[in-house]
Amino acid sequence: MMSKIVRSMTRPLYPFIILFGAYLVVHGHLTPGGGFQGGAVAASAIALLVVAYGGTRMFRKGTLTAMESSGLIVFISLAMVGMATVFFYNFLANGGPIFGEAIFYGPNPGYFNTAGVIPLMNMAVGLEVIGGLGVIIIALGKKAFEVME
Amino acid sequence: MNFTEHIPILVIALPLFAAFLTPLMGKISRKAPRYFATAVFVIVAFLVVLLANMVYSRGTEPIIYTLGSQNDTIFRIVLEIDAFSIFMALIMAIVSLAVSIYSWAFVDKYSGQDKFYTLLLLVAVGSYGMVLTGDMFNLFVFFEISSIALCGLVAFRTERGESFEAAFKYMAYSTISGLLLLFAVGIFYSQYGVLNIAKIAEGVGSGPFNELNKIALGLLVTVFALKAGSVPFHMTTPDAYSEAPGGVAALYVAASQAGLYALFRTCFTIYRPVITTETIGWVVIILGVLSMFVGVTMALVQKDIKRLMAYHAISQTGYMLLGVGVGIAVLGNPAALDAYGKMAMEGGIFHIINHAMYKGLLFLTAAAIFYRVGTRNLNEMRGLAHTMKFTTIFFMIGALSIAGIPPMNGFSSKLMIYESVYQFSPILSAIAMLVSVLTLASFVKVFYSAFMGPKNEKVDAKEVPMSMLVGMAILTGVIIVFSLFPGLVVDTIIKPAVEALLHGWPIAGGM
Amino acid sequence: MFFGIDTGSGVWNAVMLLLFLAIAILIAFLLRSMGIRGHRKRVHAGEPFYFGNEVPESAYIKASNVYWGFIKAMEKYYKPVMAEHTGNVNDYMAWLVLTMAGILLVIFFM
Amino acid sequence: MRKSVAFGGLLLVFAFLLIAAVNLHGFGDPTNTEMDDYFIHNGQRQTGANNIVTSVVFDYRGYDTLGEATVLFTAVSGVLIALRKEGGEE
Amino acid sequence: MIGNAPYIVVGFIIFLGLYTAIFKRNLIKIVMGITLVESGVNLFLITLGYRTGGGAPIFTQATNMHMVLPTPQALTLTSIVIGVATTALMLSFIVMIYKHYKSIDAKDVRRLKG
Repeated sequence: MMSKIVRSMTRPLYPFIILFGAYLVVHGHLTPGGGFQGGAVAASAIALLVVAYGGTRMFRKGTLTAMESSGLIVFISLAMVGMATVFFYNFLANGGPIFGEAIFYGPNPGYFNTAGVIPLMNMAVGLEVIGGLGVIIIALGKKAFEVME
Repeated sequence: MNFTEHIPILVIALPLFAAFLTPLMGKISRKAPRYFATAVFVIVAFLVVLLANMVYSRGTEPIIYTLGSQNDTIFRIVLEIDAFSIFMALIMAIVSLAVSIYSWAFVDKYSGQDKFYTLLLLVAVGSYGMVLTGDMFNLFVFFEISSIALCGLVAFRTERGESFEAAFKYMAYSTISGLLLLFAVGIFYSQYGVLNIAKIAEGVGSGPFNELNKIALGLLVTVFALKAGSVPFHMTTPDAYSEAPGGVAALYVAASQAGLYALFRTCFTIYRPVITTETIGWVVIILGVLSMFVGVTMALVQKDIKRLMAYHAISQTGYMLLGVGVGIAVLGNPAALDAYGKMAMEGGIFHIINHAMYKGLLFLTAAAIFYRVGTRNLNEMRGLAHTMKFTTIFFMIGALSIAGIPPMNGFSSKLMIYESVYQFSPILSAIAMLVSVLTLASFVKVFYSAFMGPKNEKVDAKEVPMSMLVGMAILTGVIIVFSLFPGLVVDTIIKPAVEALLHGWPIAGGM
Repeated sequence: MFFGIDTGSGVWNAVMLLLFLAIAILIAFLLRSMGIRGHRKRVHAGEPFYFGNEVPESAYIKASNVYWGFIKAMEKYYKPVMAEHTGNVNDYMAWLVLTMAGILLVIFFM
Repeated sequence: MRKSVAFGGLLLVFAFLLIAAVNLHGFGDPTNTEMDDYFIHNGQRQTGANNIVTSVVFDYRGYDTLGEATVLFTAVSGVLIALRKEGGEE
Repeated sequence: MIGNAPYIVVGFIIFLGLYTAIFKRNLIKIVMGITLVESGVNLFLITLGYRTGGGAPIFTQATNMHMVLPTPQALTLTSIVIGVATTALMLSFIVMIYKHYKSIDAKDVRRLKG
């Protein structure tokens, strides 16, 4: 439990941190970033909450573990759908119904609708990383407070 | 979609998918994860057998499965599966199946069963990934999965501080070793610009044995000997084995043998052309002899039954290192390789599967004793043979086998090692026999103090539940088959494995 | 070979051994059946004889004492080896680094 | 005594690291770059991603990424096992 | 020789990490040492892929077509995540060790020996 200043600043700030993390995740195939980085940024918002409020009022562990498991299941399912050819085949690239626009060698302004399964995998991994790191932070913080007493 | 084409990846992807699903299964009911996980292990064992059938029908040519796309194989991650890989996968399939059935009753009284079975599946995934992969960095990733999952399992019994101590020590050790492995991978990458093992092997073979490759070899030998639990790095092994709950110790044996796999793969597949002197073979042999001797002598003074068996696991690892080490030492000498090197390697590799079976069985019986008596201290138990009849029989079979008493399978592999190593160096063979005698002595001690003597009225030591007996019976059945038909086993799975190791890997695909 | 293995200098066949064992047991039974049928055991035969003292409640030796003599004789070896297993993480790390240095040294200058 | 021996071993390992450092390819001048050049030149066409690192992570070496996500999952399971409610018995 | 200074720095970081793991008795410091080794290895992988004057391998509005190698960056990403996972696990073990032993000194945490 930190001081009032930290708490009142945390409250408006943390949605923006999560938003920035989400931006990194969904633009992972165009700009620096991706599932892991964006997920880690978003999980830092959870860390901020844990530090500021000293408790776990905002996120429940059950939700986060469900996010983690579902992200991973989506990830491996995407890989398994590609098994019509081989495991991890990028079946949406260059002509799929979503993210299927084709691009060719050379610089370009960055088209969002490209890269096939990669954005989907980024999102799945982002979900997993938010859930996983969030659970670790909350569990560790809770136990540490408990042990210190 | 042709199903058989995808079996190699399904062996890894299926338990992985199941591991992600298991926490959700735990929300349905308390017992759902155990039946789910066991069903998955059965299916995976079936797939491994199918895959083995495919591999053995192809001779020394490995199966290559490219991940991601079919076109640019050399730049993608590949699975390369030859007879030696599938041999290790078979061990893991049998042991993981037995352990998962055994654990039904054993973890029943603990909370967190869904996570227990998740980690059990992940240990299996780690080992399968390590033995089936054809990519150096991928080997590192699965090495880490296997170590981390094992550490989580070691810390399963939260009421004891010792389990966290053991988990921390093992974790610190395996993390450092994983990082050294990554450093070696970096050295290979900097020189050859690829991560494919076959391509690295071509690069290593094409040039002289330069300084960088020497350093990488040193690091790799250290890392994989540590994973296998060889002597100067064995310190955390007994801790982790003895604190692992129930059957996990048996799984641990199989998982640590993936380290042996990687060590032999390094020496034979990557460094085969440049090993012309006996030095590297002697490094492995000395690690092996030290493991054998220190392991068995330390086991003799233990009074904790699982710790004693853990030291024996170290000691038996020494036999494998000795056998295959002789094979490595004579690699540059084709005449000696044909005369006794191959036989030594066959003995060492046969010992791997024998060891996984009988040591797994012994750990399961030790956990059964702990389950009923509530202590691992040999001083506090006696007369268990009066009530735990089946466990006694299983223990006797395992103990006779590990001591190398003639009709059992332990004798066949040890005989092969003795006779071939004798032609290389008689002293080593004599040490191996001495260690075998001491092994028998310490198991006589365990048998005497745990099972013989007057009945202990203070504890209610009735027979263990059915699922635990089934788990032990699976391994016992394998041991009996191996004891009666050693020639069949050697001809069908051991000799192809040795041939595959000596043959090396072709490079997959073109540019 | 189907049942056995040939190590080059020796042969091993488990089924054959069990066969011989069965024959040996058969012979033993035959010999036994030729013995005197009316023999009776004497009283107290086969029980332990505690010279002079009273028979204790339990004469069961604890596991720690089983190989006392061997361990005592090997004390010179056991003392340093047991002392090396300190249980301290730092020492274990030191062993790791030392052995790695040794292996690197041997392989580098071979 | 023990400490100085350990420090000697550490120095020896450091010496080998330095030998490796001196023998490695020059900084900023990698020698074998076929694989990476292939990724740079074909990554956009094959996977459609502008960010080549992402296309390596999720397409060319996607299997490693699966393993990596699994490591995180394993660690979370391990943390939850280690820090779960006390007692063991339910 | 001087061109390889980054590799020498990497070696020094690994040396410092191993030193910390061997000579510091606080368990958290040992974890820090291991993390230091990990940082060294990550730095090593990144340095391997550098090309003089190269830009980031991202084509979105790229001006510099001379790019550094992408593979080491992907490997480093994997290695960082693995590092996070292991560190979290080790720290949670330390919390529990403190609970049971009331100490995180390596000299006190040695019930398992012999």
